[in-house]
Parts: sequence; C-alpha cells; structure tokens
Amino acid sequence: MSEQYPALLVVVPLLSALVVSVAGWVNKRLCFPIAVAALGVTAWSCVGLLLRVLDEGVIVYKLGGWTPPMGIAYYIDYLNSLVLPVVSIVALLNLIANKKGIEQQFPDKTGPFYTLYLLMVTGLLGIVVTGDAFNLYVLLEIAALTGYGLLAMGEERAPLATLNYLYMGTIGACFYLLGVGYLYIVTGSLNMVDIAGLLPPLYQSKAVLAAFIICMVGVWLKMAFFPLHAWLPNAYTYANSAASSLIAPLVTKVMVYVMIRLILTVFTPEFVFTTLAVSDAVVWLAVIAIVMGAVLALAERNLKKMLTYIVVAEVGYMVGGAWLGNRDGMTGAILHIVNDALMTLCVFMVVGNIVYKVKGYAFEDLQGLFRKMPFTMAALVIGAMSIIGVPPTCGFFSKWYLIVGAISAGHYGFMAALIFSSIVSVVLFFRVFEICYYEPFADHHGHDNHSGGMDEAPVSMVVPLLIVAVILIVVGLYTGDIVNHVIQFAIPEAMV
Amino acid sequence: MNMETIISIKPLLAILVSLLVVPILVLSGKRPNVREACTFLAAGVKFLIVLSMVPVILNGTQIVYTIAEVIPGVALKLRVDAFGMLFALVSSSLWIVTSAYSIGYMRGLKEHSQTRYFCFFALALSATIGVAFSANLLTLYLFYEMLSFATYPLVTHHQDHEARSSGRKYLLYIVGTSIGFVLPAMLISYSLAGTLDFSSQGFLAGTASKPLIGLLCFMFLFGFAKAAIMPFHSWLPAAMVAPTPVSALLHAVAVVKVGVFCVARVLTGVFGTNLLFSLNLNVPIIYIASFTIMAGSLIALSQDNLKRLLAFSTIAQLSYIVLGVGLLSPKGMTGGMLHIAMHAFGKITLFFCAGAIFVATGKKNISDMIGIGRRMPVTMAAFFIGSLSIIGMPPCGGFISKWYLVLGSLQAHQMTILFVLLTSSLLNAAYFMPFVYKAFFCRPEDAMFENKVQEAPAFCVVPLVITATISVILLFYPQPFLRLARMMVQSITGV
Amino acid sequence: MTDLISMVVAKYNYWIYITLMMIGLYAIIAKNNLVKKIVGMNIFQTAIILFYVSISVKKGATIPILEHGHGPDAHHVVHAVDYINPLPHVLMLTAIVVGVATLGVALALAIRVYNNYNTLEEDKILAQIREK
Amino acid sequence: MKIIGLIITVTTGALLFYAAGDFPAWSDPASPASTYLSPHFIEKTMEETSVPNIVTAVLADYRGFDTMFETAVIFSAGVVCFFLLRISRREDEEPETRYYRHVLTGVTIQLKEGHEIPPSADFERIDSMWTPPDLIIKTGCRLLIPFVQLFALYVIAHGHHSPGGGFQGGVILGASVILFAISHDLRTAVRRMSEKLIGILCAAGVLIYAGTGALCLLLKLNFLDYSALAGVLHVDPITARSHGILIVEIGVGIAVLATMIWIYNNISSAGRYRQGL
Amino acid sequence: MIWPIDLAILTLVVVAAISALMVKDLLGASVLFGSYSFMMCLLWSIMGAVDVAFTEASVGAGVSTVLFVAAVFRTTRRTRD
Repeated sequence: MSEQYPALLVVVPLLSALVVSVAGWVNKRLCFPIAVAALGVTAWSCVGLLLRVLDEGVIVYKLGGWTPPMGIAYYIDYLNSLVLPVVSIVALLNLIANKKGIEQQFPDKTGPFYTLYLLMVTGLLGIVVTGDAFNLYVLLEIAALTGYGLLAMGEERAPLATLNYLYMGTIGACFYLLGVGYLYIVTGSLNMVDIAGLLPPLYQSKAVLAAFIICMVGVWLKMAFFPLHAWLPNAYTYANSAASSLIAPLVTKVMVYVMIRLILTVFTPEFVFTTLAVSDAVVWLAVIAIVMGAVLALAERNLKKMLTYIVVAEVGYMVGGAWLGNRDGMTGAILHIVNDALMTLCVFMVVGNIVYKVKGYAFEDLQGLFRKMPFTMAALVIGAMSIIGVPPTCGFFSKWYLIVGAISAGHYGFMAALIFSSIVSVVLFFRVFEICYYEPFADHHGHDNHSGGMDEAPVSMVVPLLIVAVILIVVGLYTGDIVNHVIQFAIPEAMV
Repeated sequence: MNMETIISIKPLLAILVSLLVVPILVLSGKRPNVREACTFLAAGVKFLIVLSMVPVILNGTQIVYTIAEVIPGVALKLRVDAFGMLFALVSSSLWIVTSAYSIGYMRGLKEHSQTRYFCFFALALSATIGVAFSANLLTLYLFYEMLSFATYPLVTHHQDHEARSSGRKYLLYIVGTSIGFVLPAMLISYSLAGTLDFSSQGFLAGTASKPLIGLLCFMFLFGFAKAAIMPFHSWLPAAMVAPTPVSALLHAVAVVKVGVFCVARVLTGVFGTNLLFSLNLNVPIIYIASFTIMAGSLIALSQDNLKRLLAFSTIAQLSYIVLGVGLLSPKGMTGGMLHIAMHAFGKITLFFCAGAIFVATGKKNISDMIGIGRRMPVTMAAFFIGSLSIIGMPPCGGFISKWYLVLGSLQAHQMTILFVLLTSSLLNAAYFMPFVYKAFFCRPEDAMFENKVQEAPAFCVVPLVITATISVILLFYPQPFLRLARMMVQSITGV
Repeated sequence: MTDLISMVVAKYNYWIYITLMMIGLYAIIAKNNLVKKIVGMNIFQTAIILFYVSISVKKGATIPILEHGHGPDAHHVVHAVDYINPLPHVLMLTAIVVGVATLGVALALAIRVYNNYNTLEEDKILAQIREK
Repeated sequence: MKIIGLIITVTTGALLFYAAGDFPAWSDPASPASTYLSPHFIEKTMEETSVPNIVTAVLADYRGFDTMFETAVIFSAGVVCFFLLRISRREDEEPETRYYRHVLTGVTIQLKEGHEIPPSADFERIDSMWTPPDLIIKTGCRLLIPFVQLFALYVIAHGHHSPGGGFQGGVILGASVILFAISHDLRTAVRRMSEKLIGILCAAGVLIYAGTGALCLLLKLNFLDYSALAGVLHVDPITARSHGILIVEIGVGIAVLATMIWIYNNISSAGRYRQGL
Repeated sequence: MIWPIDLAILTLVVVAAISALMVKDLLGASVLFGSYSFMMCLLWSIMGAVDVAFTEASVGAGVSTVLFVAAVFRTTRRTRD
C-alpha cells in the first residue's frame, strides 16, 4: 500500500469529491463524514509519505506506468514531502472546525461546498506533488477555479472581489503556462527534472531568461507578491470564513512552494542567483512588500482585512528569504511555508469563530471578547505571538533563519524590514487585544463587573482551533529536527 | 574554566511548577480558597526545588538541562549557575511572600478578575525563573518575551483609560526594544560566533570589528529595556498603575531585575570582561549607569505619588547593578550582584507598605499621608527599615552591597563613580527620610483620615514584616548570597 | 533589412500571438466593463494556445494521425519527420477546456455582480460601494 | 488605469518580442520541441497503445493524468456555477410569477405564487414574454438534434482513428441539448434532463475516469496504467491500453456533456431555472 | 500550407479581437468573439492541429458564444467601452 501513497493523496480527495457531489443529491448528511474520512486518509498518506522519504530519499511515482519524460511523474523529495502534510492537515482541521459555520451559511448547498473544498485540496496537493510543469498548470487551475467558487460566496462585495481575483489569477496562470511554453520550445520537455538537465547549455538564451521572468511574474501574481497583491485583501476579506481560512493559509504558501520549486529544481540556483544576478532587486522588492503589507495592515479597522494584509507581508518574507540566495535564507523561506500556513490558519479560524458568534469582524464588534470567548482569544494570542515572532512559537524560528540569512547575505535592509514588521505586528495585534480586553468603559474602575458570561463558539470549532494553537508551539520546539532531517536535504548542496 | 556539570530536570521543573498550576487556577476560579491554596502550594514547591539545588551549586557544580535542539547549534537549554541561582532564590522566595500579600490586597480591595490575576502572576514567575536559569541567549530571549507578555494583563489589570495608555507605553518600550534591538543583536552575534551559549569569557571575542562589537553592546544594553536604563526608563513609572503586589514583585523585583540580570548576563557571558575591558566599553556603560542613578534619584525627589517615587528610586537603584557589573572589578561585580538581592528585599518592603497604606486608607500621595505613622506603626516601621536598606545604611542588607560597590569603584580606580555612589546615597536619604519623618512626627491635619484607619489586613502586614526582617537579617547573614556572587565573580574573573 | 524581413516572415506566427496577447492583457487591465474583461481574458488565453500550436508546426509534415492504423500494413515503420509534433496539441486541448471552465465561472460571477449592483461597469460599481 | 495598462502591456510585449529572437525558426523540423520527445510519441504510439490518433493516445494515456484533471476542471466549473448561481425556491426572496397562455384564445394570464393553475388542459406555461412558436425552428431542431447527437457519439467512438474524442463529442452532445433548450424553452429541457440527473452524470463521468485509474491501482499497477485492465478485459496489455482509452473517453464525454448543460442552465436562467433565453 | 490564406486569417483574427473589444454592444462583442474563435479554429486546422481546431470549433465558437450570449441576456447589453 505504501508505494501507492503518492497516487492516493491526490486520488482520494478527487474521488471523494465526486462521491460527495453525488451524495449531495442523495443525502446531504453523508457529505461531511465522507469528506472528513477522505481528508483523513489523505493526511495519513501524506504523513506516511514524509516518513518514507525520510527513510528512502526521493520517490518517483510514474503515473500510467510511463517513464518520466514521456509520461507524467511525481517527484516526492524532501521539499514537497514537508509541504504535503501541512496542506492536508490544515485542510482537515479547517474542515472539521467549519462544519457548523458551513451548515449555518449554506444550508442547501453543503454538497457543492464540500465538493469544491475537496477539489481545491486535490488541486493544492497535486501542485505540491507533481513533477511535471504542465500538469502543475492544470492543477493550478483546479485550485484556482474551486477557489473562486468558494471565495465568491460571502458578503455582498465578495463576487466582485472574486471576479478581480479571477482576472488576476488567470493572467498569472497563463503567464506560467506561457513560461512553460518557452521552456518547451527551447528544451522540448515538460518534466521538471528533465528540463533542469537540458537547461545548462541554454543559460544565455534570451528565451530561457524570458521563460523565467514570465513564470516568476505569473507565480508572484498568484501569491500576491507586493505590487501584484491588489486582488488579495478584498477577495479574502469578504469571503465566507470556511473558505477564507482554507485559502488564506494554503494558496499563497503553495505558490511560494511553486516558486521555490522553480528556483531549486527547474532553473537551478546557479542560473537564478549566479547567471541572473537580480536577486538583490527582488529582495528589495520583498522589503517593500513587507513594509507596505505592515503599513497597509495598520490602516485597517477591520480584523479580517488586517490579517489579509499580514498575509501579503508574509509573502514578502518568503520571497525575500528564497531570493537571498543562501542556505539560511532558503531554509527560512521553506520553514516559513510550514509555519505561516499554520499560523495563518490559526488566526483565520479565530476570525471564523468570531464571525460565527458575533456576526462581524470589524474592530467595534470585538469588544469584550476575552471574557466572552476566552479559548478562541487564547488561540488568537498564540497565533499573534507566532506572527510577531515570539519564541517558542514557530513563527520565531523561521524569522530567525530569515534574519540570519539576511545577515550572511549582507542584506541589512531585509533584516530591518523583518524587524520592522515584527514591531508593527505587535502594534497590530495589541490594538486588537486592547479592544477585546477592555470592556466599554462604562463603570470607571471596573470592580466586579460581570456583565454577561462566557459565550464561546461550539466545541467542534474550538477544539480544532486549540489543536492548531498547540501545533504552533510544538512545531516551534521541533524546528531543529525539521531543519536537520528534512529542509537541509531539500536545498541543493551547491547553495551555501 | 571547566566546571563540573550534572544533568538534571530540576531547573525545568522549577519553571514548570508555576506554569502547570495555571490550568488548575483557571478551573478553580469559582473557589477563591482553593485557588489561593494552589498558588501557595506552587510557590512553596517552586521555592523548595530552587532551594534543593543550592547545595549543589555551592559545591561549584552546574546543573544543565536541554529541552529541545531548536536550531542547529542553539538549543533551548537551561543551566543553573551561581548568578542564576542567586536571582532564582530571590524571586522564588519573594513569590511566596507576595502571594500572601496579593491575597490580602486583592480581597481587601475586592478587585475584579482575580483568577486572571493569579494565573498571569504564576506565568510571570515561570518566565522569571526561566530567565535566571537560561543557558544561552535564545532561551533568555524566550523567557524575557514571555515575561513581557505575561505581565501586560497584570499592568493593565484595572482595564480603565489610564491602564490602557500605560499598557501601551509598557509594551512599546519593552517589546519594541527587545524586538528592535535584542533580536537583531542576538542574530548578528549568532552569525558571528555560530553559538549563543553563555560562557564565562564570552563568545564574541575576536569575531568582529570594534565598532560592531560596540554597537552590539549598546543594542543589548538598551534592548533589555526592563533594566530601565535611561532613556528607556519611562515605562516603569507608567507601569505603576498596576495593583501594588504587581508593582511590588514584578516592577521592583522580577521584571526589572530580569532586565538587569539580562544585561549582566550578556555583558559577562556574551562579551566577557576581557573583551569589554580591551575595547574600553565599560566606561560608557558606567557613565550611562551613573547618569541614570543621578537623574533617577533627582526625579524621585520631586515626586509626590508614593508609588511613582518608588519607581524612580527603582530606576536609580537598578543602575547600581549595571554600574557594578560595568566596573569590571571583582568587588564591584560582587556588589552589583549582591545588590540584586538586597535591593529586592528592601524595595519590596517599600512597595508592600505603599500598598498596605492604600488598602487601609485609599491614599496614594505622600502629602496626604502626614502622620500616618501613628495610625499604622508597623507598616511605617517596616517602611523605615526598607528605606534604610535602599539608602545603604546599617542595619540593613543594602549596606553590604553598597559597600562592595564602593570598594569596587576604588578597585577600578573610578573616583567619579565613588562620588556618584555617595551623592546618590545622600539623595536617597533626601527623598525617603522627609516622608518617614512626616509620617511619624507630624500631626495629621484634621479630617485627613477617617477615624477608623487601622493597620491593613494581616495578609498585607505579615509579608511586609517578613521582608523587612529579612532585609535586616541579610546584613548579619549575607553568606548564601555573598557566596553565590563571589563564586560567579570568581568564575568570570578568576579572582 | 533582408534579415529583418526574413526574421519577420520566419516567425510571423509568434508576432501575431504576441499582438493578440497584448490586446487581451490590455483589455483585462484597462477595460471598464466586466464582460469585456472576460472577452479580453479569453483572447489572452487563445493567444497562448496559438503560441503552443505554432510550436508544433513542422515543415513537410502532416497531421498527427497515423496512416494505415489498422489493416494489413499496420506495422510499417513510422518516421517522426512525417508527422506534426502532437504534444502541444494535447496540452492545448487541456488549455481550451480550462479556458471554457474559467469562462463559465467568470460569467457566473459577472451575473452575481450584476444582481448586486445592477451594472457591469466597474467604475459605477466602485462608486456605489463608496457611497455605502 | 488605461495608462498603467498600456505600460504593463508594452513592457510584457517588449519582453516577449525580445525573447522570440532566440526561438528556433518557425516550423523548423530540427527544433528541440520536434526532436526531443515527440519522435517517441509519433513512432511508438502504435506499438505501445495501438491507437493511430497520436493526440488521443498522448491525451488519454501518456498524459492521461492531465486529462483526468482537465475533466475535473470542467466538473468543478459546473459545480462552481451551480454553487454560485442556483437559487432554490426556498431561498428566493421574490415570489415566483408564472405565466400561462390559453392555447385556443391566446389569452395570457399571470399567476402570483400560491395561486393554482386553472384546471384545464388548454393552458400551457410560457415565459414572461410569449414568442409565437416558430414551426420551422422547432421542427428543424427536432430533426437536427438526433443527427447532431449521432455525430457526437461517432466522434467519441472514433476518437482513436480520427480527430475528436470524448471531449469534443461531449461538447457536441451538450450543444445538442442546449440547442433543444434554446429552440423550445429551458423548462422543457430541464424536464427532459433533470438537474439531479445532470449533477450526478457530471460526477459520474469524472468518476468513470478516475475510477478506471483507481481500478488499475487496485490491480497492483500504478494509477492510470491501463495495461492492468488486461486481466479484466481478457486482452493483451496493449489492446487493454486502447480499451482503457476508450473507457476514459466515454467518461470524459459524459462529464463534459452534463457540465455544459449544467453551466448553460445556470447561466441562462441566472440560477432560477424559470426561463432560459 | 498556403501562406497567403494563413496570413489573411491571422490579420482577420487580430481585427476580430480588436473589434470584439471595441464594439459598444456586449451582444455584438459576443458574436465577434465567436467569429474570432472560429477563425482561430481555421488557423489551427491550417497548421495541422486538427484536434485542437475541432475542440475550438465546438467549445470556443460554439459553447463559449452561447454562454456569452446567455450571460449578456441575463445582465445587460449596454456598455460604455
């Protein structure tokens, strides 16, 4: 069985999506258990795969039994075997947590919702696992299309915001497709490893350069890297919480993974960092992304939108780290994919709980939440600590590597940007905490006022949230192992 | 210097005790008696664990425990040495006393959200012990930040406008500096040296140019803003909006001492005395410290609010410790380290007294307290002893540490510093003694106190008597602390 | 000059695809009407398909369906030069499908937007949002 | 916006023009694209899969995994359109207004929700605007549709030997139903092919594809390795591949057929299914 | 392949694309887009990509246009650009 894990982790959610879709027409109550079971199996095979990779090294899975350059193959190496469990576990926890919210919001359309949810997870997992440049495009589109569907169901402004996302997303995907076409025209291959082998003699070719630029711009568009981020905040803010807490943690992170995959596997670091020598400019762009993300977040008076700008800033972290061109920076970027996915999940799930109970996420709606929803707020505190970068939460450690990378690359601007955004995050979150913590100042000296007791979200929402919060700390404590046993091997030896 | 080390989980236990009691406190929130019994129990257990390690440390052995290897070369690691032991002993013993005092104070004033208060108090104590036992900069930073965030709800306990603005200031200074200065400085040190473990000779020597080392040194010095070195001091008076037990334990003992402890640790363990000495970095440090001492004392002179006065006094006294370490002479360092303990017991007494007065009378300003010594003789007697200790006069422990500081400045041939020390002692006397005099010997104006003003509840009074007594005892029996301080200095300087 | 002309002629398919792509890209960014943007998006996608199909063209080759597939001489030798490269065609079949799927979703969203704001002009919608 | 658009467009265009300089000449048989992978496909397809239409072989076998997701993309587009647009009668705020026309007299009546239809067989339900039934169109379409569908089936079945395959055939099949919906009205079309049926067919089509792949997995070979079906179909592995391709093409056809109709139904009625175009 | 036809169709494709974007009536734009797709399909069949051309004929010129028209009927025909 274990040799079929690579197929299982994409096929199981796909098949279950179809089954759920049929079940939606027959009996709606079947949808949720099927979806959870499917994601459970997926998560299990992802973890199994990680263990196998740790044991045996890179795994190649030939789909259809065709040898790689002919057919499509999966390459599971240290890089994606680390990202896979994150994606599947995030999806699973989020699904469980949002069951009530989904039923509250779409009583008639749970079937399609779960179908799209599972298809989206299929797409994201596929993107991570595939070793074929074109296959990646198709999966990108699955993830994108289902994402549009999920995001558009929300507040009044959601469809317009999603339509804008669709335009930008399509341009991004098409750019990527075009880049793959350029690679194909000069190499004749679509397999990533194969392309990497064929490219070195062509490093000076203008077509390869253009292919790289186009691919990068496409991927940046999809991950909302700073000047191309305009679609993200609105699309994520106005969506329903189940969708935004799936998509916000995963989509940008998976796209960062794609970028790192392109840099490390397809174009190879020698080309990207030595031949091109534009890494400094990109890191500066990342600096601007971080600073602008932080500043724009400061301007918001609305928790969810504030978080979306933080997502934009975090993308800057990862792009910058990856482009520093040294081992520490790359380690930081990869580690941050994991950490950021988890912490974004944590804070967005908190928003989900708040929306479920309070029906709003503007700052005015948050007053007194520490008393009303202590567990949710505890999770928010841990998530915030992680985003700020306080040890021992995991966010600190990826920031550590990023900063060490910046120092050893001599890029102090990036270091300053990271520090700046940490401090801004303190301000951002403590502004929120203040509102949640201080009651409306009715009686002056607050002695013994018990205006209303606890009004916590349902257990099924709080427990997954607390699990995520604990995971944040556990992952932080195991950073050393993750780096030593996984990430270290994900980065080619050539990178110092 | 190779020291014998043993691996033991005790330091971790000492930290975890107060962490693990938190869930119990939350669950027993509805039954105050259970809750407070648990607090006491945890405090007692913690103190015993710390105490049980003392003989081992006095034998010259270190206790080491690695929690997790988080980054290659840098682990979350605990190490108990003499200096950490000294600090842990002070803070864990004072937690017991403060717990008792808190109960009296909180119940006396019928404060709200007492469960939250006790929980975060316990958390803050965990962090403090964690700082004391940190074996490297990362662990230190972890607990330092944990302390910053755990004390925020305590500082803003009243949840009113004043608390909100003070809370903002508190966080801005404490977290802003730690992220803005300490974090980059730590990472630069890591990039330079590849390690963060404290060693008796520091690990930065020979890794970087002089300007960079100097820059790092000041980033650390100001980054640990809990040490309240000017110009990063103004959070401390602001934080006095907290309930008095918080001010007493945290802002006179734990938090600020964590700050100076970190500064001392970093100066000795990261830079090392030789490096500091060879680069002449100690000179700016002691002058900055001297400036803080003088300025803090002078500002304290003009204060009318008792707690603010104490706060400025604390700012000045903290710099004594920095000064002592900065002198780099064995006697001076011994004095600085001893001052951690001596000042702690003295200052906590003073804060307890301020709180007791507030509980009994509701007054905060000195000008309203004329003649209060007649109503609350025990409290004011303790206050007198505490202030003597701060001034550095016998029969109190403060005398010993100041004596060592004076010797240290002579040893280091710093006559200016000697002058500073003496002047500031005079200033200390100048801001404490008038109040003591007025409290005992002036007649209260009519209707200043309601008739029934009595001593505060026993839970408040007993702790302050205890700490005052300890302050006195420490003059005659300073051995445990003195030995620990000497051992530490010996390991650093070899003298 | 002749070089330039021969280059233009030799690759005119590529020039046309770039032109079409630019037309589409401009429309997505600059057009005000949501449906016009969708039209632009489709032109953009089709341009890329044109590019891929252009890759596959091979001088002197025929369509990629083998002659004599079955029957008596089914196993005669096939020469690669005789047939057009089939791989880009396969990829573009997929891309066309993705294109129509995107189109469906985009139109559904446009209808939702129209239901909310009663217009498809982006500036009018934004004005309405700002008024609220 | 226009200026920004122009700048972006011109920059991108310049980059692409610049890069095109290094392309191999157009239609050059010696270009890497034509010499690296494609010769293998062209020369070996017949022996490896026994399908003369190379495009079909590559599409459904060598790169069958892509195509499975292509079908999944179409399926998800259908689900998204349904999810976004469909307004069930329960959720609908505006009460449904129905229009009936008395066939003999031509009198049109309008009924608010809750009112009953007059008990007479002479009333037919119409759209809000009554267009006189056009005999030519209706009859023409009725005659045309069977042939269109027959052609579509041929396209699916003959995809191995001629251009076409599941996808094209499926679209044509879908188009025939859409033609029916346009020439008559949406209600009639929905009555012939209910929403539930469409929804299930949609999923079933993809299920046939993915299920075939999963069956190969169960038969101890890799996912989508149709040669595993040899044992089940009692043929040699190469013919099994050919048959496998046919099976998945049928799956694709069904999925595409249903999805096209589904998307059309939802878009043309804005999700209310009351009246189409 | 006959290059004059090829070139002529390529020009027409561009013209159709531009006019589909310029025309001030969305229904007209849909129809022009249909013609654009159809000419694209011709172009591809000239290039020998019969399968792609077949798909484009059924999808691009067929179903896409129908979907456009349906959407335009459900929204509005008028536009200012």
